[in-house]
Amino acid sequence: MERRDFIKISAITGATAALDSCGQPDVQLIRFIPEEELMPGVATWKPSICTLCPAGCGTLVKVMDGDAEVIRNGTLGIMKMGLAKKIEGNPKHPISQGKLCPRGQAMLQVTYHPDRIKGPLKRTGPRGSGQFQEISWDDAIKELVAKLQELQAAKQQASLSFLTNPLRGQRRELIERFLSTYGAPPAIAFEVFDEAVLRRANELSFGRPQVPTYDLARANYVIGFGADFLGTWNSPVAQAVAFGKMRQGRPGQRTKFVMVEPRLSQTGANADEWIPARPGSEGILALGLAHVIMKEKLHTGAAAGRAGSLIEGWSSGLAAYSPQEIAPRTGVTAEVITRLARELAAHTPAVALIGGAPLATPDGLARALAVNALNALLDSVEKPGGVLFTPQPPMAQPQPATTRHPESIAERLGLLAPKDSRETPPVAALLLDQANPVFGLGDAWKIRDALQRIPFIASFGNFLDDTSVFADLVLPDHSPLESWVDSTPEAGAQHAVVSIAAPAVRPLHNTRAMLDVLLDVAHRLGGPVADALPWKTYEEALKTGAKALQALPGSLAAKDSDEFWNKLLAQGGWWSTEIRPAPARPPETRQRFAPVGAARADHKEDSPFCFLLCASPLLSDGSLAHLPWLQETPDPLSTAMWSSWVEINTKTAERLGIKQGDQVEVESQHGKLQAPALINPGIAPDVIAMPVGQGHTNYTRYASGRGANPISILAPMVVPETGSLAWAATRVKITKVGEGKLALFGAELREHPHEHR
Amino acid sequence: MEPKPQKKWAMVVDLDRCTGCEACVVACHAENNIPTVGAKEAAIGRAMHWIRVERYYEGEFPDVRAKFRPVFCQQCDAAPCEPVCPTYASYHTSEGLNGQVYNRCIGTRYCANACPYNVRFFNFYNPVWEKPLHLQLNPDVSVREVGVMEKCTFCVQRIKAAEIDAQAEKRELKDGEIQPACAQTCAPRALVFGDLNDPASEVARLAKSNRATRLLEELGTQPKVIYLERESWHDGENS
Amino acid sequence: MTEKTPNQITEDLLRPIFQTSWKFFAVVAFLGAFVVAAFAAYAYQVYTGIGVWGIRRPVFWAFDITNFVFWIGISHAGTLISAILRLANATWRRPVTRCAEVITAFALSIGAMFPIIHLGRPWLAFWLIPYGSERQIWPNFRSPLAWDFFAINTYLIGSVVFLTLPIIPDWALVRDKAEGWRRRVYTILALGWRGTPRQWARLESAMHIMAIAIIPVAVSVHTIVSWDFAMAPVPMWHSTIFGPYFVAGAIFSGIAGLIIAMALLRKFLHLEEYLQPVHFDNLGKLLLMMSLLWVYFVFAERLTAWYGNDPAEMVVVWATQRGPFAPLFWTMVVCNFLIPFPILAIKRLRTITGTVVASLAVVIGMWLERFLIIVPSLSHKYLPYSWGDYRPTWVEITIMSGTFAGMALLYVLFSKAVPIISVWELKVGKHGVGSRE
Amino acid sequence: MVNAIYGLYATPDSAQQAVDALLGIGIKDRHIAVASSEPFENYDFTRREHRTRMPWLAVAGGLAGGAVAWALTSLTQKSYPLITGGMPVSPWWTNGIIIYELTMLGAILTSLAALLISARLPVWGAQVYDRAVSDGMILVGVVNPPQTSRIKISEALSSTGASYVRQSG
Repeated sequence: MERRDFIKISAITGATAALDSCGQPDVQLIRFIPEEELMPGVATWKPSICTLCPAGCGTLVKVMDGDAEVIRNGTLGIMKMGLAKKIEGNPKHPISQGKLCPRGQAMLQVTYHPDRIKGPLKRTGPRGSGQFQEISWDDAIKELVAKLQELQAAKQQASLSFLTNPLRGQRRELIERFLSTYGAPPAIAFEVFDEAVLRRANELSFGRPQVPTYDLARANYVIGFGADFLGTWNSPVAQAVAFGKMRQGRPGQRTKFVMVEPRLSQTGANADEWIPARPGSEGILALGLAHVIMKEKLHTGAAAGRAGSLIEGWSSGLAAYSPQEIAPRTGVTAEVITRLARELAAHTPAVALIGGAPLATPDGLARALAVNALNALLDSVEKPGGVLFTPQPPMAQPQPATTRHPESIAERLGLLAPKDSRETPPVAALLLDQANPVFGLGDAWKIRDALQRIPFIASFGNFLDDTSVFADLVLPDHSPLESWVDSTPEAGAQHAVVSIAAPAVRPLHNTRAMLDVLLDVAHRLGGPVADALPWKTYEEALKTGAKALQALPGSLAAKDSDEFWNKLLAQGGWWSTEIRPAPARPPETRQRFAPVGAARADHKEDSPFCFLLCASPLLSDGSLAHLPWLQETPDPLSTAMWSSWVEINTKTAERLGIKQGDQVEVESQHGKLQAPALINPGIAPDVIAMPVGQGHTNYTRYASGRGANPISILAPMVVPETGSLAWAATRVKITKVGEGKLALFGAELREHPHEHR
Repeated sequence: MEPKPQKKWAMVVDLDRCTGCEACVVACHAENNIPTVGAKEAAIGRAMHWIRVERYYEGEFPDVRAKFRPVFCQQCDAAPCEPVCPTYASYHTSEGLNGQVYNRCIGTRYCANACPYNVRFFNFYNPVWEKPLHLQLNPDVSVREVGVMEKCTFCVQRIKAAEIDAQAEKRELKDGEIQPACAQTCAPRALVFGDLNDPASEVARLAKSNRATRLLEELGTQPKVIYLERESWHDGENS
Repeated sequence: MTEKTPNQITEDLLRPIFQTSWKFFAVVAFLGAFVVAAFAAYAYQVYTGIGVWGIRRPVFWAFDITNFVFWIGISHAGTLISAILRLANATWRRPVTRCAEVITAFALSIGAMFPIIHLGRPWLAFWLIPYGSERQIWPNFRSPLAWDFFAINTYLIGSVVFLTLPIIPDWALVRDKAEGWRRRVYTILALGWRGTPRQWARLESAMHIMAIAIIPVAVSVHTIVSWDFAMAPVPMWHSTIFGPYFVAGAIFSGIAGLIIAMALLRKFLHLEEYLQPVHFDNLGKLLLMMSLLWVYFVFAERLTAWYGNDPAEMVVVWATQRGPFAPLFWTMVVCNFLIPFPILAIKRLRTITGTVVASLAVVIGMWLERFLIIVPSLSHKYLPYSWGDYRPTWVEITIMSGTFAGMALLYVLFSKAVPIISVWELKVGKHGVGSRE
Repeated sequence: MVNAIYGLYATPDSAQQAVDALLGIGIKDRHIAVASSEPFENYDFTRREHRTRMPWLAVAGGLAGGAVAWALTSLTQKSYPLITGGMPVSPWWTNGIIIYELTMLGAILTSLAALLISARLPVWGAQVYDRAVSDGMILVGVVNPPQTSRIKISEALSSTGASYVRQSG
């Protein structure tokens, strides 16, 4: 052995021996030391925000120095820069409380994704061909400005449309200002699984147009109606933290959790009791429970007040909803209904959650109101262990006045005849910010054709997806880790939260923060737009907005605004336990609601199955299908990776002669798709379930052309009151078409398979 | 250095808290530079997940339940994987972990066969990170080449880091100071890590629970992962 | 047998060495092609990564180790048998011993290659060798693989010596018969053997000691191979029966291999006069006994598993007897018992053809047995969530076929260089160790 | 070719007579050379070679091999101590296996060595030999016969029925 090597080894091993110290004589060496045994590198943890879903978890980003290949003004070179290595929850943050969900953990790959757009692009090929050429930022912005000025000249500002994913906080403030001063209609926010119905219901019942926060940690009894609160629904991390406490957090006390849903979801799998009520009968069941409670006088205090009065026949004790009455309609026996009602009343504070599929049918609103009434009857509204509403600090804007639902998108895109008198000129220019309606709306909406008809489309997203591939101009945004981010969570915390974070790392590519670009454009346009947006940068705008917080009682004490600002950034945001929700003002309405049974919309005899979409716990609504980590992580229940599948009840499959892994065709009135069958003992015999997430036509090398998109065959239906996509109202038939290929990580369904053979 | 009891790292998994969300799985990939093998390889069973959440259905519709059980290297005291390795690639560290020295591994795959928990993973090809995904790699963890066996290390790099800090500050390690990536991100706190030899530690306390079991205990592998069985709700227990 | 004079014997047995027909080259070319293909496939595997095999989690061993155990098993015919027969002084052994011992030497070398072939990083195989290296680390002597290293090498060295010593006088014979380059070569090989009484005496006593030493070694080798499995807590592996079970199986397949080899030699080298029905008959009886022994072991193994009813083991039992592996399992039973038993038990059927048919069945059956011991257990290890399956790829199949071709090739080449039947021993056999009348 | 006189005999009996005759005319045992193409264990002219210590050598070699194995397995730790977290490194159970194998190897190799040495193999130098031996003839002769007795020797050889007698050197 070379003397030099020997010295090297003994040096390393010396250190190791020191580490291994206790009980081990120093002569004991580990040869060929694994690098884990070496000194760890130096890292700094920078506060940031997870922007992958509206929950707005506060994060810490582990940043370490490294060499990166970067292109700076045209030339490629190696650059020493801070690199994000790991993302963890920010322990101080009221929403994440130091934790993260799988999606948040994978956010790292958004920044370092090989198919990120590396600079501004101009379309060269035909629309949607994905053929672009790189151009300079200056040219790109000039082009956008020119287009906007052209519209101004033609007095057609109203024909500018801004399509984005849901906006909150300062980001939305700036965009809305830009649009209003420019003269364009407000931005259209689009997401597949939006919560408009729930907001509307809470507005009607409690006067709060807001997604609720559930105080699970202090509840003694929890009953969920389709609300996948441990998966992707609402504020999953905060809810999971609370779930841990409600299960084992309080010595000697363990909350019972009942889940009502036709397909055993990841959330349902954790329930103490699982009740596969008929799809759509959740509202009836809730009222059945209310009936028993009122009949047996199990409730304390006044009977639900306003929330109840919205329900038809409430005052008369819901006579129509006796257990015997509703048993056949819900598929739940009268005994069970009665027992549940008694348990609920006996274990207050008890809370009922509703979300997801039950709200995504044309009659969804009534179901939400029924559950609201039940909560009110249980006296758990805005009470510990019940339904709470996160106080909204000044920086958070009230919910947008504009509708934010598919119909309006359709209208704006000039597809359907306008529903109201407001005359909407056809869209002359469309600005896209991450929203992906081509993927998120059924083929029946003919979005692609609409996009083809729009003269000018500019996209800000940092990936080419099914929609932005239609853009003429691409002005790629930074990744969330590279840019200023802010969020004011609508739910998840019991007190007001404003998260603001500085860039954790320097930009890797030739990208620009979307809002900086917007400000730049505003200044170039001049006039009222420029006046309304005086700030040079988004950072500046945030800093100004944050001033409003300093006056309020909160988590930060500072003598001047700079100190306040620095403390705020160091902490990753501002939050206050002392801000109370504003007094609730429910709107007056004479309307009375009665939930109907299972969705019968467009029911045809040859479509015997209710088609249930489930948000993938990993790929969410499909917007995360481009991250390889999430693609390869097994789905919690099916354990499938990198693929789509169709879930069929065991008995049903036997009846149809379908075996695990067979390729099946799912056909609705509006289209058909194929995917391998997955036999699932935890799904109702008359329900076919499919995960949302795969089936992108164009979304990076990892997601493009993979699996099938169940949304594509949905009936073009909406919830009338809000216009949200009614994604749970489609019925389908299935037929076996041959051999399929499932990629499952888990082999057996059962822990003792031989007992089931 | 004054003599103190040997560390005995252990993990407690509370199955009544675990929601099966898979956050631990992704966190583990991020922390330990675990390669993604792609659709084709994953389909034939070569996906690498140092920690996996096993899902088992119970009963038939409508009385069906599903339960989750996170499984990762059990860091056995009497580990079947260790003695069978001809090159000491899998060895027992002084703190009771089942170490895996990648540089020593020649790929007999014997350890993986001997492991009753199937928690060892093999690099069938050289791992690939399409640029610039390689920038996300954690420099504290070595990247494994083709033909090498790998597995959960209890995030030994984090343990070492904490121990170094403690030594630098001339103090004892605090309970809960060390958190493997999986435990760190676990929202319902189903995963708790600590020193079993420290009677004051949370793991030591939880390990005494009447719900405590160990996986495949009957094989005599003496795992250092303690599972707290899921509870069932009985009326009146709370009032 | 019509009395042959010693010189006729010499002539017959040396003919293959002195006369070479085009057939020889044809056969060598044919077999060589497979061997080359196998090496090419292996090169591809080393270059690309062992992922080109079909192995996957949790089935990390499959064809590779199956072939390893199979070939080591085949190697148990030769040396072991001939050693036993030597000690028992069974005179009918004389024409048989050498072609048996050759099998051992070659099968063992082939089998011993697999632990290296199957490594994830074969270029580091030398780390198994115990020497104070710059890595400052010795092999782990607690690992059954380290035991393999010692056991196989001991058996290999022993067998080669055991095979070579009795060849020396025959090489001297060839030396004296040959001219030209052959004479020079064999002069060297013969080591200057003259056949003095002292040389003969020492040779005999050396062979005697070897015979005594090699038998326990042979037994230990396959016992240790079986411990590669028995030491691991895997359902149906972790069993005390494995040692004798494997040894019996090894001898079983070994004899079958020997019978096939002898039949081929008899046909192609025209040794009808020397390898006679009586030899096949005797070996046939031996094979019959081993077949019964094998059934006994399989029954004992299955019975204890079934009666003990350990859940993990029952899964494997059913997987083999009813489940996905059932076709292979029952084929094995047919090949190892239902075919050979009647053929070998009925004297009229125990002909040369009969024994060969039985042997072919046994070779197939025993290969399946090795496969069925390894794969079903690995694919059904305890936690059902992590069960898996296995499909071989063309790479594994090519490498495997290469080993069979390689065995045959080595055999052909050997019979070209060495009298495949020990001439002097045969002569001695003729007039009962030359006793004075 | 060394200086020698030898006769070639077709049968072991005549070879035996030849040897007896040579002894009869006072030729020293160690000067008589015999070579045959097969062993004749039951004849006096071979019997005197049968006593050997080879088995004991083999046993000794075995013990040596075992000792080496013991050293190898149990001294490794002391030479290169290794962290094994208190796990045993060289337990007797497993060492026994290796000791056993190397014991056997030792025995085999020593008896091989013993054979080669005691049988004086390999020899490349000249020695009394005749290719006729490979035709089944038995060679009986005298190495370096004293000039005085050459005649007597050849008579003794031919008289005992040698096919033919040759002088070499």
